[in-house]
Amino acid sequence: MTEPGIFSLLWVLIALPLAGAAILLFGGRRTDRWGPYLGVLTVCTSAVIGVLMLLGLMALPAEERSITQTVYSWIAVGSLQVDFALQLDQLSMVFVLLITIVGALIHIYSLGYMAHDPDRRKFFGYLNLFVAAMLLLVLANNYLLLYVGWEGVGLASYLLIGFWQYKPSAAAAAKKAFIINRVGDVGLSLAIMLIFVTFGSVTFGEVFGQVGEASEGTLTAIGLLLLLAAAGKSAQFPLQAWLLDAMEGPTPVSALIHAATMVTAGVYLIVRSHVIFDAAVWAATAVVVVGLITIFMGAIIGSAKDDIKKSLAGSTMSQIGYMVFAAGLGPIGYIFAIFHLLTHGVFKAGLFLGAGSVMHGMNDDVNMRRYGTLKGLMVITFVTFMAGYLAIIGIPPFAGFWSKDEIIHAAFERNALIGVATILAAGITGFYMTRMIAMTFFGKARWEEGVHPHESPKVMTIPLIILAIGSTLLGMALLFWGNIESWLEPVTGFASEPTPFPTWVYIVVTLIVVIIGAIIGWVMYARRPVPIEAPRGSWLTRAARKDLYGDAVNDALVVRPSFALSKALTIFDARGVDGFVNGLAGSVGAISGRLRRTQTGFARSYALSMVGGALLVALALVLVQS
Amino acid sequence: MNPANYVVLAAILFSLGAIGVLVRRNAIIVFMSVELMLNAANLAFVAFARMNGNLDGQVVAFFVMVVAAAEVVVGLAIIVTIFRTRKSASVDEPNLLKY
Amino acid sequence: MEFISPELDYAALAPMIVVGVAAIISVLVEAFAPRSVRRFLQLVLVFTTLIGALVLVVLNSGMRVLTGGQSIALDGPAWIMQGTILILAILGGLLMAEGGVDPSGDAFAPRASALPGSEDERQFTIRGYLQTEVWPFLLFAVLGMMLFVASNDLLMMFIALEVMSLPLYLLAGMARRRRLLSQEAALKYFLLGAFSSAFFLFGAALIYGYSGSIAFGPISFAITTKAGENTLLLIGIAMLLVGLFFKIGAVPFHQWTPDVYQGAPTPVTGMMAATVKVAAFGALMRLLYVAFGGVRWDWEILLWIVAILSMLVGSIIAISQSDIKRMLAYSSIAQAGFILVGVVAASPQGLASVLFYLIAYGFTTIGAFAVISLVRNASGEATSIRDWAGLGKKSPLIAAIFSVFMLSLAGIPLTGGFIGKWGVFAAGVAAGDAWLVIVAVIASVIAAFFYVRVIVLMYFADPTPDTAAVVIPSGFTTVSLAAGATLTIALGIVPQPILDIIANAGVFIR
Amino acid sequence: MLKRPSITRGVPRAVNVYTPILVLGLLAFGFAAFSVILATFTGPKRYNRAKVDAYECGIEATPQPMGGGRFPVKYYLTAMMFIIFDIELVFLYPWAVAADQLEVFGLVAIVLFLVNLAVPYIYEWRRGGLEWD
Repeated sequence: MTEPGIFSLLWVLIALPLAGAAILLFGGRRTDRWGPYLGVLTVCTSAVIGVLMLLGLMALPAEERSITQTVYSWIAVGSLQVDFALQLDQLSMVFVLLITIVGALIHIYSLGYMAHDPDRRKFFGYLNLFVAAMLLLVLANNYLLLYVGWEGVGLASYLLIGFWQYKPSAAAAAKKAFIINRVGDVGLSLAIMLIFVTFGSVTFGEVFGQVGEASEGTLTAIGLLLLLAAAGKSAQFPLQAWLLDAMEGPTPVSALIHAATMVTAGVYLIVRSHVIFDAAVWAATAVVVVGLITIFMGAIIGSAKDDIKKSLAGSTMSQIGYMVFAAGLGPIGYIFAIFHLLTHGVFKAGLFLGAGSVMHGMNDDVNMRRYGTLKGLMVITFVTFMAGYLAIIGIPPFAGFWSKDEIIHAAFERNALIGVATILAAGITGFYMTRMIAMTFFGKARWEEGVHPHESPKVMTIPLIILAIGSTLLGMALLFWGNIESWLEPVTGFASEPTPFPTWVYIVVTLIVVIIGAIIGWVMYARRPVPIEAPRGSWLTRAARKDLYGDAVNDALVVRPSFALSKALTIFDARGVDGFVNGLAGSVGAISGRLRRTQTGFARSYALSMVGGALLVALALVLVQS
Repeated sequence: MNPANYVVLAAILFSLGAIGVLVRRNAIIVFMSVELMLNAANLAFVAFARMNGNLDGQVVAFFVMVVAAAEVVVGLAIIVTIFRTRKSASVDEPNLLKY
Repeated sequence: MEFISPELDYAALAPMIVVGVAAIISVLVEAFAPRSVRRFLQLVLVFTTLIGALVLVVLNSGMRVLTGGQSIALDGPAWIMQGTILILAILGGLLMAEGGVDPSGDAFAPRASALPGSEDERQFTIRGYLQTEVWPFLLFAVLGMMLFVASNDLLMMFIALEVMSLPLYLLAGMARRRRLLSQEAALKYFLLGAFSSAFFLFGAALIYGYSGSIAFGPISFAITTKAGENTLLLIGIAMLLVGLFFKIGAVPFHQWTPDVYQGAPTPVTGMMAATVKVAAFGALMRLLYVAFGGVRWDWEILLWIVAILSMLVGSIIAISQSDIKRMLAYSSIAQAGFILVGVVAASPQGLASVLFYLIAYGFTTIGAFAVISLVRNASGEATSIRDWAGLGKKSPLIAAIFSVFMLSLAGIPLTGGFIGKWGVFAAGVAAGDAWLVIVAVIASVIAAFFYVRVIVLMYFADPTPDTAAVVIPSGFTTVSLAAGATLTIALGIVPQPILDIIANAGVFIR
Repeated sequence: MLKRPSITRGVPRAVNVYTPILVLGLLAFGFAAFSVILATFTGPKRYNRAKVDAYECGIEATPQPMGGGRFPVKYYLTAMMFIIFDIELVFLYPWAVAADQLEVFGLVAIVLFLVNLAVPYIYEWRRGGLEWD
């Protein structure tokens, strides 16, 4: 529990990027020249400290691998005692490494990608801010502090989605992300309140210590609220609508925030609170269902989008679906949820940066129907992208294979039906990822005229290479050398249940399905010529292009009824937020519009309402008198 | 006679004052009604002082009179200003601030 | 019958005596000083007085005394609230002293008595007259507030109420620009205020009738000892509460708030919004806890209702507002609801959390109105939210500061507002009002919409031709703005020092 | 010292003597609301200046020069001064009654009070509130 040696630097981990953000954002123009490099430096330093801490942690015996550092006593009023305290254990450790290392690589990449942007100083400031907030989120030792980080990463992500404000679509996307996330945040704040009501504390240790005393009903309620929060941050059904629009942001942002780290905060929240979910079966089941639905929604959307980033976003939804799903399976799944989260963080970041590199060469065109046969022109990008591709569809020995295979196996341990479902989803993954590379790197050139594809500069390709290596080896490294299972077990617990067939059967079946999917994709998009104008396609394709009517449904259910009324809200704000956001806000705005008419402006009517209130008060008192 | 009756009378006066505030349109009359309410309170204080057999109520009455006087001055000042601006003492006419 | 002269603890009363004497002196300044030096003299007098009083409060803060025949209680909470009121009054006074923002002088009419738009007014404006009477008003109002939070019997409380309110009624009507709105605000504020204080007084009469005393101690004694029949008591409490609910702007006694906030001169609105909330909540809690603690179960349900109404009505109506001052007015109604959650708790923790909330809210509010007084266009302050579009690009610093205030009001982490909200909610939870707290959380989310909407508009919308410009203020506003912003953030990151002070203050003495 | 009479003399415990007050309040509110509403629906809407005058006798309480020229505030000033200085003096009576018992303290208190009373008077005088024309 003490903080020997390196661990006394725990707070520095967060302080560095925070200081970077402060300097960059308040430093003004004078930091324009060296600012970005400072941003990179802070995160890299944090990464180094992180690695040192990993070594320090490995040196300790397993049961002592949880270090708490109380920075200062934050709030202490009556029964609410909250310290500004950081907790480093095996779970936080892996997140710290993911955030700092992937973060560092993406910072470096951005040096090249944003080279020509006038506001790059601000951009790096926001990125640093995000890293700081995310680290706070995973290092907090109580829910309230976690909430601070939670809001912080949200804030950073809105700022970055809307970074190119001159694009109306970007501003709208930022607003949409913000408001949908508010819904999730309600879940979190209510959950924390409920936790505080039930356990009289918000510190992880104390809460989990006394879960046994709480009624299952309460725990289920807490679990569901936490799930709502997770769904908001991790773009899970039914709060998934914002992630696809979030691709309006610069590509490094999509890679760092909307693929590798922030969107996995929901998974972290669930795994961190696993004690609660273990005790609340129904909540856990809900998690599984939500995960499963999202796996398929994401996969289908990913199969239909022609915008390379949105297609990747769909796949991100689907992959996070896998993690949430695994987290819902209980002790048999927690570890693999985190395992997949790590591998996915690396290879998906690689894929996004690869896509960014392609766009960089194609004058920022995102339409895959305008790509084609780039494999010869962008060799490094192509090779690294292939590594990510093989990783995500789960071909051994690439990273994704190990983690996804474990989740599928865990699914079968629970129930054959959901197991089969996950295998099918894996097949769809194979299909849409093959489609992506086929349209991008193979087939014929379908470029706009005046586009001269070229390889990106070193500063961009080096991170790609590093991430590609990661996508190739990380799985094996974690599993065999780092034996992640025994590493995480003290935190998450681990269980295994017998399955009808030996493990290799599942592996083979999965591989066969995936390869079938891949072949279909290849035949459809590499052999046949790809039309430049998207064909009408099947009903499913059309539905998927519209994000499976995610917005449309909300629209029909909520917006239409209160459409006219929602004007009240958006009087001065023509670019209203679409989806249920308008609906939600609109219906409130409607009530608001009605209520404000009660403010007639006549002093006497005010007096009347006061007298009415007075009598109300008097009656209330006299009637309820005890 | 039973001082409780005075309390009832005070209540009646208070209610009359309240009604006045609600139904009259002229600021000065509205204001007079408020003063009536204050004086109703005074009456109640004095009556209760009698019932409770101590002087607190009467002391309060003195203070209330004085405070009421101060209130009259401030109130008249405001009403006169409005009256000069709008050429009318109706409390319904100043109605720019609403919703 | 013999009379005994009350014993007065002059040391403990010193802060109030100082302010009172200074107020009278400043009236004499108005009487004798030539016009040219009045403003200067008044400013010196006012700020030295307020700072001096603040120092005295700090020196006294160890005392726990009942003085003036139990009519004044100077205990920990009283000192904290008096200190807060004084600091907020200093910041508000700085806003009122600002003379560099409006091309034609300060925020007040050259002669409140001159007809708007008349030849006289034009002349006065040209000659650059200033209505320096605002300074005595400020001092008297502050005196009233200090007395209000310390008053320990109903008479003292009523007097304090009036001493606090009367100057504010007048200040509300003195705006230099938009005189019609300003005067209307003054009239409404005055009529309704007088109406509410009449209720307060009659309630006091009934309580006196029930308990045979106007002092809180004997009242609570009577409540605990008297058996049976207590309708008189309950009606009395109800009518007293009407008066206080009016002052804190709780639904359904809130309707004056938007009109007055919008109509009054912005510096006055800021000062009033911050200080009166503190004073009124202080009085409310002392009354409920010290005098009526015995019938807690009777008034608790009532506060539940009022709190829920205030939170919901305030947050919901605020969404559809298009004038920023009105929006903040409705927000203040909602905030009153949130604070009531802590009051309902009726526990030392509740008291502490409410005090913290009031402090955080006060600084944030003053800062917010300071910003509003700077965002101007040709016709004076640009209070229409539409005109704030794209402010983030035109003057990033001010926009950033205002965003901080909005986030604090919305209760986003690392601002004072967040700690305050969690404090009162936690207190409510600890007192077993979980459902009330859940409603509060939902209401605070609704509220987040309109606070953030302003931020979104400032940053994610492009400047329009009629986007307002930010005037560079003189030192006065700058200081109070800086103080507001710094404290708002500091209270969010390191609230503990304040929380400790509050904790040491303990509870009301009886 | 008169002995304290019981509030509830001769009233059965069942009915509470103060319910009438509450009922009365209800009646007042009801009547007010009723009449206001009724008036808005039925009453003829023929407003003229006389209707909104302080005293609805048709004669303007205060003559209005057209075009918002200067306006005789003197009456009001005088009235206000009278109210203040007349009513404040009410405090002299209780002091006079008990003067001998509250020896010095009382004297000092009343003197302070008179001084305070003098301040607004001086202000009024210096600001020309006392000049009739």
